[in-house]
Amino acid sequence: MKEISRVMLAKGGPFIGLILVIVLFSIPAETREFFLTYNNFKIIFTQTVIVAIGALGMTMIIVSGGIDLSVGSSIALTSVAGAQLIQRGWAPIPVLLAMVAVGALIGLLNGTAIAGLRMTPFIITLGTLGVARGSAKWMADNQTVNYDSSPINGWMTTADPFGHALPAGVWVALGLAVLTAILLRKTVFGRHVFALGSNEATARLCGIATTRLKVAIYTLAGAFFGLAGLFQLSRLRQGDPTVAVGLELDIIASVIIGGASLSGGVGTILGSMIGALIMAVLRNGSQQMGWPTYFQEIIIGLVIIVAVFLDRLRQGRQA
Amino acid sequence: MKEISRVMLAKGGPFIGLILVIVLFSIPAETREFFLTYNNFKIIFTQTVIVAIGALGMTMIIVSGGIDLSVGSSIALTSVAGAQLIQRGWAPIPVLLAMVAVGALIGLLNGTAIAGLRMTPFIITLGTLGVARGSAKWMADNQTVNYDSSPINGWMTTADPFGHALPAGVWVALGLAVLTAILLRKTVFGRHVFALGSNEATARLCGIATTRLKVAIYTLAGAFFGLAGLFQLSRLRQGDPTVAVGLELDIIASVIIGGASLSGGVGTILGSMIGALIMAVLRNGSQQMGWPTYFQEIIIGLVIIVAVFLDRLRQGRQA
Amino acid sequence: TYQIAVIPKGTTHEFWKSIHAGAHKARMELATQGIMVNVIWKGPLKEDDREQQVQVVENFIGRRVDGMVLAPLDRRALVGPVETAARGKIPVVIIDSGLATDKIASFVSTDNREGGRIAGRNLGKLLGGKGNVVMLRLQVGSASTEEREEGFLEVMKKDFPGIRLLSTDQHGGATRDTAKRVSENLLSRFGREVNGIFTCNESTTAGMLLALRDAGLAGKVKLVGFDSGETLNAGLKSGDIAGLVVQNPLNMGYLGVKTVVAVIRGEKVPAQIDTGVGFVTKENFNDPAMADIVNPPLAKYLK
Amino acid sequence: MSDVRLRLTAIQKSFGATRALKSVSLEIAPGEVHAIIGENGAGKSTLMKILSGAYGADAGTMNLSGVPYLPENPHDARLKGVAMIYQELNLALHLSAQENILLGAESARAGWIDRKTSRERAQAALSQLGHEGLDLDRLAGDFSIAEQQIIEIARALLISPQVLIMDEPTSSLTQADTEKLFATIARLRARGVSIIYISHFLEECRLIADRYTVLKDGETVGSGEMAGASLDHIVTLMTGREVKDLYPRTAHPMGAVVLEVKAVASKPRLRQATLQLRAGEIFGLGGLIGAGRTDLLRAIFGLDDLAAGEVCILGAPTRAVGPKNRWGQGVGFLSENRKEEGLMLNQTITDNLTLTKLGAFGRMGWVNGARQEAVAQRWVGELRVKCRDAGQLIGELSGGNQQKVALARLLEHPARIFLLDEPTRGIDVGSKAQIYQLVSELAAAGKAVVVVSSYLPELLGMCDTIGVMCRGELTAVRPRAEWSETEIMRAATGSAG
Ligand SMILES: Nc1ncnc2c1ncn2[C@@H]1O[C@H](COP(=O)(O)OP(=O)(O)OP(=O)(O)O)[C@@H](O)[C@H]1O
Ligand SMILES: Nc1ncnc2c1ncn2[C@@H]1O[C@H](COP(=O)(O)OP(=O)(O)OP(=O)(O)O)[C@@H](O)[C@H]1O
Ligand SMILES: [Mg+2]
Ligand SMILES: [Mg+2]
Repeated sequence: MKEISRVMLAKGGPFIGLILVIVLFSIPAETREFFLTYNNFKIIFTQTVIVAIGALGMTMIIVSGGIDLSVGSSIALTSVAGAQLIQRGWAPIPVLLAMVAVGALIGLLNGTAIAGLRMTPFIITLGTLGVARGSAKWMADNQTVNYDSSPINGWMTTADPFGHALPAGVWVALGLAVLTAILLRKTVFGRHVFALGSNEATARLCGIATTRLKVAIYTLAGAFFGLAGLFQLSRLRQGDPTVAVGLELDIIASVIIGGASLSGGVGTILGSMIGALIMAVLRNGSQQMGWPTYFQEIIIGLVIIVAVFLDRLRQGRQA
Repeated sequence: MKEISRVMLAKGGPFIGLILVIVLFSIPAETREFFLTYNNFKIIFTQTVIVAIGALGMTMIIVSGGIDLSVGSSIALTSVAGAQLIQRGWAPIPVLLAMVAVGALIGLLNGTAIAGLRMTPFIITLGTLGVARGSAKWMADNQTVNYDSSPINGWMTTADPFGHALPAGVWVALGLAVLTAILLRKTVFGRHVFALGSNEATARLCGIATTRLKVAIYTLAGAFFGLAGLFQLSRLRQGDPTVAVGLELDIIASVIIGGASLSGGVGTILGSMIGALIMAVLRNGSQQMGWPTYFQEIIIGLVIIVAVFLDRLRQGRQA
Repeated sequence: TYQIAVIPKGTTHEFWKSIHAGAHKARMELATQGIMVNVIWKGPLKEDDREQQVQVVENFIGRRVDGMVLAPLDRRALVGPVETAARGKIPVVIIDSGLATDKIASFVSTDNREGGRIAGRNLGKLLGGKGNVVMLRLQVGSASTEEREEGFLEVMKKDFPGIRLLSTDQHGGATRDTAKRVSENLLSRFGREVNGIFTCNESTTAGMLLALRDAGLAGKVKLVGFDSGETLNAGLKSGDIAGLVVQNPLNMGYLGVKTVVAVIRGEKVPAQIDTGVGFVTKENFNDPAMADIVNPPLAKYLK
Repeated sequence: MSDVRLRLTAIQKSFGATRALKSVSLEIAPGEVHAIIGENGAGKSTLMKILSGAYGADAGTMNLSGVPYLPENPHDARLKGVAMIYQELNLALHLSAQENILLGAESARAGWIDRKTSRERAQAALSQLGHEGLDLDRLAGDFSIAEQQIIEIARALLISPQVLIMDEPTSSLTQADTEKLFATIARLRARGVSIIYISHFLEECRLIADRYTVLKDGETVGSGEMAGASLDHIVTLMTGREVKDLYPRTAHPMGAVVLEVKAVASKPRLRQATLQLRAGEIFGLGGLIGAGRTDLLRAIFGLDDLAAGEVCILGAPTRAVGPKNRWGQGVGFLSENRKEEGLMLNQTITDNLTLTKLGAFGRMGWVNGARQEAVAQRWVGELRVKCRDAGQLIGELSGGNQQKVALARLLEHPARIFLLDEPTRGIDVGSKAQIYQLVSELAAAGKAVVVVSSYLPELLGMCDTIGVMCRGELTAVRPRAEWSETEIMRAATGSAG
């Protein structure tokens, strides 16, 4: 019972938020028939994939008490790298692995600088944000990287837009979400991530190798960001060095709306996924309603503040 | 003597950086004759004005241990508001005052939420970022706001482009920089800002009304952002709700390059101004050299990391 | 009622306002024929973000609109969603800027390459066949402006060997602010030697105009731009802009909607429709023939 | 002793200029409970942290069960059978009780946490403590301090240690929990576990310890069988020192009552305190760590909200609370925790020294830097603060010198009532006398002073009246003449009467 009420408190907020948002858009009869359809949700899920996969990595980082501002740039860089490999005739699976590796490499650099030089994650990743973005444009020679065709192009779309099949990307995101949730909940690694974010000194005294752990977290998260880059590539069918500018803020917002705390030690994968979905539903729904784009921006901004305010109330209760 | 060497350590870094960057671009004979001219520096100064004025407010915030991500949006919002007032026939000075007031109002909201609800500045201002940007687009009806003509248009340019006069905006930025430096160095308010950022618990214990102080800091900084919006308006001669996206990162980077620390209590106006200049010179110079834009991004990213690493070494030395 | 989505590249340029007006012109005209059309106007959230435009198109597929009129931000990035729409039997008419797929109902646009050529010929003539020229590009991947740029360069190289091209590889970016900064820095470098400038759309022209004025070069350097708008028209009248290649965006929006409705109703439409370009200068600015283009009656159609 | 589980020989440890341990030797047998006794700062915690692998020793050798023992880190020490309960609580508050108990020693197969085994092990550890009822799934942050302490102890027991170190485990436990803990200790002893037990509650030590060692200023000054030792003897070993000439006194007649504290209580530890302070009086507060002395000062100063009672300043109950108002009402406070709540480490001496009265260095919000600097220079000279000049950053000073600056800030402030929490912590003997002189002069000038100190000679040497706090209550307030060190110690450990 207590377990359940604890889960409700921790995840109920975002979940109720999601339901609320969906109900909101289902009320007007004129949009309901479009909005509340399997097909529309198929589109929403597909649009959530990139933010969701990014949020998997970001959840780990934020739970461990860190932050990563370089996600958008990492996605751009890996998508360019991937496009160039496809140009050279690489097969999909090697391209996938290479892109994940590139993302992990950026994460490794971030993690090493943060843990090794003991510098604040905010500033290191602000630097990486510029370096990775610039490198992406450099590699792409300041242009989009186009290739003839690749099976990767089909991973974010389905043959029949009104059929029932979901694109591969959605399944991958779902599968990874489950795996990451298990990783965080059920393994020693995950337990240590929470301990690190909750109380770094205690983690060290209890024998956790905090430096190595941080490097591992940023590297693993980087791998996720590389994968997000792959799906970005698949969506645009080109490597675009200017893509995903500011996406880090969307991703961070998803994680925060999902109940994680920027001071570390708190956060769930399920919450972050719901956070990402809330934002995608808000975007899709307000378009279906014919609301202007600025409405979405205002609402998402307010949702962030309110979500965190509720979070603070919750924490206040605990203390 | 010791004082001087301390100042050199604290501010020498950025200053040497600026000199280095200028020398770098002055070496190639082909660009030297264009780059190292009074007129080119006039352009650089003019291009620095908006970031510089933003950096004045941001320096106060960062010295006090906070952060503000909503600057770019605030600038867009105030520039739209200003353009609409001009449309209605307001005279320049009332427009100026109104824009500063709008900026201050956004700051007041940020400050109240941060201090009153005790929420982290990062998340509050991330929310405001969306809300202000959306509101700007809303007010502008998702279009640029054009007006016939206004004396404000002349504030960021001079009658004779090859004359020696500098645009009004440069003088205003310069004057405000001096005033803000004095405010931070010589007044009770300024010393309290440092105390707050250095150790909030100590500040409270020593009788500083920290809540009120925070609200004051964000409000004053907001007024600066409103003024930056005015000069943005003057430059574009139109209110553009999509302007200055991501400018907050440039501004934060300037302040950090200038020697401020995100953990608070450290930072100088002179340093931040030099930081802003370094970035403008990097942009201008690399364009003169015909370098691609990605080079600038990479270099600025590296400059941030290196600057902060040196900062950490300096702090490490103290401990 | 047919639900027709019209998706511009952005919403803040005046060029798109004309397209919007044109779409409504078509709606009104069709209504008189008893064909009811609902125009849904929606730009991407971030103006130069391909991913955002992809999402907008997808959401309209989800909404099952009857047809779409799209000005793609990128000739390839939008291929995916447009092909998806085609598979879902939603016709898409492409306007303004090309798309690298044959799954479209029709392509309604200016002949951009020809527009670039016109700009080149006129600038060459204005300079008397000699001098130094700078060309400012918009951004990578935008098909319409790239064709203009190519057309311009083609004419310059072929017909005007006496003209030297100082800089042709800088991108002004999507907003007036970025364009102005790049222009300033270019003028700081080349301001003393440049005689003529070509800019390839509204925002780069506006940015360059502001930079020229600030540098005291307005009127001295021949600026040939593309598109019209309040700021640009004023520049033309004051002599700061030598000439503008103008498209007919009103007509583009109009024909876009008309075409897509025709497709929905099972009529045959041509694969490519040219909406025409012209060249305005101070002299012919007040010609009645130009009036609809340089001063489109926006108010008449937009409420 | 023939059978030795753990032997420490001539252990030394310095932190920068501070010699925390000069030379400490210790021997403990299996199944022995060994009490380590000493004043605050004697080096007990440092010694134990060396034992548990949190610090490395500068010199000396350690032997565990006959083999050299050199733990690389706390994890390594736990693997070798040495577990420690730290003086400061060490919990990840966002994790559950079970997760905290198992932290760093999770039951896992190939990286996967084995829930069932984990639960059983955590449950077993708690059962040993007689707390099998504790909800394993609740977040650590939701427990009371006492329960959190139980969780920490359970974590230490988890690995079935050969040597178990407890650094003041009972400072936050209730009487009942303490008894349960003692039962556990008895059981562990019977199983042959060696227990090192640090506590300021001497009665406790006598109750459970077999042997004791007294540390003083980083050296072993005595050890022996607990059974034969008298408490007075141990207290003398701990504290005994000449005091006479260290405490210069200036005659200071007492005036009217300026501060009245009526049955005040506040969270977390202050249960009830009543006192009266007169102008010209120096009031000393004695007691052990966690006795609530700091809480009392914080409550008076308005830093914490009152749970009960009332504070009257100059005869009137005060409505306006909070530090800002207190400074305005002429009350000044020196925090015991200078790093977290006293100094701005990355600011200059001048800025630190003048923070409370910046407005006085100029008019209308301006700060006259020259006058500020002059005041700082004067104090730097007077208190012989070792520094380059008043513009040096505080963080670059030694701890004692930092403390001098914090104190100088208060002395410079034109206050009527001074609340000093451990004012001489970390200050060298020579300067101490000078500070006593200054405090005495304050009193002579009609100011009222409350001094919290854990250093008994200081209390006895400088105060007119002394109150002793014990577990959150101000129990005994008497004129100085009626106190002796042993008396205070007895009152503080709750063994008076
Ligand atoms: N990390 C540190 N850096 C500098 N000095 C330290 C550090 N830790 C302890 N010290 C100093 O070492 C000395 C011994 O400290 P220790 O904590 O061992 O005392 P203790 O006997 O445990 O006292 P208490 O009864 O208060 O727990 C003290 O003077 C203290 O100031
Ligand atoms: N069980 C505990 N858990 C956490 N912190 C504790 C505990 N016991 C004592 N402390 C810390 O010790 C400090 C002193 O506690 P308190 O103010 O109640 O007693 P005190 O008599 O002033 O002690 P001191 O001798 O240190 O001045 C507090 O700041 C508190 O943080
Ligand atoms: Mg200790
Ligand atoms: Mg205390």
